[in-house]
Amino acid sequence: MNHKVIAKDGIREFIDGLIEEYRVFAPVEGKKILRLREISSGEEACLDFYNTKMSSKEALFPQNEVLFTYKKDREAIEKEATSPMKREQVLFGVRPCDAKGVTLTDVFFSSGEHRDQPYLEKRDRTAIVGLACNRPLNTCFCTSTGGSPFGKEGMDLLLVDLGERYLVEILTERGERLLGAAHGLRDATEEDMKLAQRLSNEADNAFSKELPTEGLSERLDGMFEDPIWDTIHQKCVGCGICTFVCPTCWCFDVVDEEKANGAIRIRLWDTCQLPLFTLQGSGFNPRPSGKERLRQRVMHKLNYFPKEFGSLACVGCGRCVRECPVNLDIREIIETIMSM
Amino acid sequence: MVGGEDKIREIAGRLLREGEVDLIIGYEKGTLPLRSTPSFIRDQNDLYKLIWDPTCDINLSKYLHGRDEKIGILAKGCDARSIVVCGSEGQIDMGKVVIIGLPCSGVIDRKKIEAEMEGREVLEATFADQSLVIRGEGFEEVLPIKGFMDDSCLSCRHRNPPVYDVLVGEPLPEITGANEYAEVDELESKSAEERWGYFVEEMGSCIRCYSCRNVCPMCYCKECFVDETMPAWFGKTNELTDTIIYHLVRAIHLTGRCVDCGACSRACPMDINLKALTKKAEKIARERFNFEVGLTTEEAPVLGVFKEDDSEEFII
Amino acid sequence: MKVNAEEKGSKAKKGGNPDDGWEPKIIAFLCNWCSYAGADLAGISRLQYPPNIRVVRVPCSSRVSPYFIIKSLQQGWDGVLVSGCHPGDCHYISGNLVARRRFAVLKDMLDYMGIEPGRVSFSWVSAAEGERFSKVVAEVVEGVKALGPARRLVKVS
Amino acid sequence: MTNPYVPHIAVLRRIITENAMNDIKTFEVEFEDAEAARNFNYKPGQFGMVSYFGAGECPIGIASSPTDERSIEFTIKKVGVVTTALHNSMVGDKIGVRGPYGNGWPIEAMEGHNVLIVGAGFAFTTLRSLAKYILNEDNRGRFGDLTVLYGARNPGELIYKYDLNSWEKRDDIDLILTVDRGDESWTKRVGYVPTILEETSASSENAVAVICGPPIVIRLSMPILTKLGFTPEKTYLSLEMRMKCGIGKCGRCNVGDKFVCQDGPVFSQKELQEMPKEY
Repeated sequence: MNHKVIAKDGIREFIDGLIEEYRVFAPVEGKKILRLREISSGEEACLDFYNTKMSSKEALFPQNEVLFTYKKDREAIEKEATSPMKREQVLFGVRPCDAKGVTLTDVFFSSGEHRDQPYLEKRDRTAIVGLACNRPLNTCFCTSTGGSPFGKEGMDLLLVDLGERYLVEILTERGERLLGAAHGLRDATEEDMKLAQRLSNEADNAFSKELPTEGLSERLDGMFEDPIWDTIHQKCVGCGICTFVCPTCWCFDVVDEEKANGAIRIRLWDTCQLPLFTLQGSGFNPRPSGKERLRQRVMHKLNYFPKEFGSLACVGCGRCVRECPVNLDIREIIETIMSM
Repeated sequence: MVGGEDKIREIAGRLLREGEVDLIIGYEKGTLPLRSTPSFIRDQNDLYKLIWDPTCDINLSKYLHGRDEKIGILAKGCDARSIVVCGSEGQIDMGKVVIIGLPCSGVIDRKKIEAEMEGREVLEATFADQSLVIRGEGFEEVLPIKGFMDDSCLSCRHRNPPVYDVLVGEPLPEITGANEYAEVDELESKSAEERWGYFVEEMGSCIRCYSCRNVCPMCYCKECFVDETMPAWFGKTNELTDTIIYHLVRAIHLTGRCVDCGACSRACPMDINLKALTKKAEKIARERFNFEVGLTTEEAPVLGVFKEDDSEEFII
Repeated sequence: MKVNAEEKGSKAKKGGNPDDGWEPKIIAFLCNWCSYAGADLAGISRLQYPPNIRVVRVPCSSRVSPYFIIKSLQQGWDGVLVSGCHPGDCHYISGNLVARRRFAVLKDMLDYMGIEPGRVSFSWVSAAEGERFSKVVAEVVEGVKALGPARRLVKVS
Repeated sequence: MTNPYVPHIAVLRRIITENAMNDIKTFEVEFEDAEAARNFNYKPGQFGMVSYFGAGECPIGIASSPTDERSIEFTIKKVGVVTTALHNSMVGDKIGVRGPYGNGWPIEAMEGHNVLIVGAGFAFTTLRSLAKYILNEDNRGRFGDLTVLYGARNPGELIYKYDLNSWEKRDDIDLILTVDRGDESWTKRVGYVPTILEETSASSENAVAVICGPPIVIRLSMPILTKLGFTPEKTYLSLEMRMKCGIGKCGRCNVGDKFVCQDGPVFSQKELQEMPKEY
């Protein structure tokens, strides 16, 4: 029976138990922003929220990480790759859309001839404890991109808030190991399961409108030169918010920074929305204006990636819709494309 | 402020019909409650989209850069002043811009409303003269607009655009007696240690997304100083000092140019109080160089000229 | 603005405070026509002044951009001095007058952000003022020494 | 799993200044660690990521041919931060190299065919690698006639003059050199590469064309190649995009759904016709 139940006031204790053995990240209410942060006690975790401002990618694919450092004395240069994390980590309270975003990132970073070791090494040592969405936001559209508010992809455990207790679904063997740190677990009863199912149906029906994404990437195939791109991008000011808050944006830049006696090579988030992304040494830029750059963001997520990996590179979390300073809404773009 | 919409559509329609402009840049209803979005209108039957209410907070003059067609732009007091500054810096051809002036009684601050909602989601918001009706799942609240207005608007000195080609409706009485530098003064009264602590804490959550730079009409450099590589002055990561320096240097670049429209603070996804810096830049222009930003295209920018009797008390 | 490795190395190891023999390192941008010549005169006239400054000669005080000053603070210099010609003496007529506004804005902003006022100082020293140059340097070094090693805006990576 | 972003350390063995303007140099490097040297098996047309520690990393085409035993050469033009740092370095300095990356010129498709190589300006590096590979005695038999058309702005800008001189003396290569503007010592052709391409009109019969050069040369030469009968399947180009990782992960070098660093940089004209015009 892989469904357990834990009392709500037992969850802090469970987290504290995890903290002894793992580095635990959980949504933390900062000054004004809810973000996934490392916590040192169960109290700090906030488990009543819609979604974190930034996606859980922050914990796996940090905004900047040192790829390697090298020391330079007279003759020798020794370089030392950044040592892998010692303790395993647990991302606690991750929403299904973010967890699915993690699986898509895993697929990409492990594809091709060269695997991204810095990310994958962290990912192998990371367990994800998901938290189902009983109340999706008006801007969420995960059901339109193949996800669901009670989705399980990428998770080791799925918690469902049943009111004064959580239903805990064990999805992987690692998830089971995590439960070792929980006390007062009992098997889920028929009634628990029925309540969870009802909440799941309610959440599914909570979406005000379903986005038409059937055949979306095929339709985009012939649309590279379509005139809609000339008007769709007009209000975009070309900042990096939509890509930085997005759980499925993993493009990065690599820079060196000098240090006292050597230097470090850093990988940091980059965005296709800024001109520097493709500006060449000769001064030529294949994507000179906002039109090409917005087209790249839409085409990569809804056409290029699906063609190669079979699923949209958008999990419908709605962050880019909520955070865009000029309210450029990707749902509107999808509807425009589908109505062509 | 509410209800000017039909007048706006009529003026915009006339400008388009008579060929005085090829394009109208205004506001239309956003896809989210409490949001408006920029609207680019070229033909008559889209005019119905134009709206004007306290959600119209984006500074549209950003969209005038790099365009050489004749444009009619809806501009609040602060927006019009930023057009004037860009005009005086030769970035916008004033001859090609028709400013449709909007007397503005202030735009709302979404972050104040979100704080008031304490986590509840706003599903719908409508305006009824001086108040804002917010509806959500199982609740409805009526909020006074004045209580949730952007701080810049509470002490705005130019509710009527100082420069315009056509004004929509009657000018509003200007606000008097509000101390617009209240927050800056309060910060200045603190010790250097406390101020440093404040900025470290605020800037600590910056994710270097550059939305503050990209929504700002004053930021139009082809290559921003943070993007320079030869030499690479400052780091590109969101390491603390590099981030603080980015905001510090941007504020310096805004001295005598920032009209305090608040677009940067409203755009920041991490709710950083950028106005604490930009307002200081504006205060320096006013107090040290006695320069009121954005009133006429004739005056040269503050850091572009000098006077024999500039203050030099800081020089030892 | 290449600072060689030892220079930065020694700063990285600092952390001491005035009484345990810690000596501040101050970068001084001196305008070639007046302040640099003033410094030269101070040297020729055997005037003593603290050896904590490292001089960078610039054609004019207006050649010093805020980036130089902010980058210096970030790289761990304890103090920055920028010195140029008195208004009216500038070899380029108005270089120092343009710089004066720029420094005024920078100084106001740095003070506002919480950098201790004594860290960054500006002065006018003419070519004939060897005496005054040594006094200015002594005053700046004293001011920075009182503040202790630079901590704010220093990039420790 | 090793970190694919960490380069191997290589020592600069030889630095040759290639042009009069002194902004193009060929760097011969040798890996410090023998095992890294053994694993660096490359094809002509592939590129490596060259690092100058403290300045950064950039993608550079491998200019040497795999047949030159263990010497690996990169010809680098001084443009940005990393290339300037490399140009200021001396023999014996240590840099970082990782790779080889990219698909390289289609050697298999060329076997048993005549080969036309068209190069212009500084983009002759990987073409020289290809030419030296074909001219190597073990490989020469596998290919038909080899025609190399190479042009530059003026005689001083022609790179690999030492190779060009030795190729001129050989009878199994038809070397056509041209410059946009000659000078008093220049005796050979004068004219733009596309014009000379049309004049010399190499036969496309059982032939493969390979072209690399600045965008203007490509744009003007392609119609001529088509006119000469080189079909899109038989014409190959090497694209130049900004790159940071070289291994298809950083997301910036894509043209449509293809990553130039992994699926390219060499594409046939046929493939390019199906890709979006974003390069």
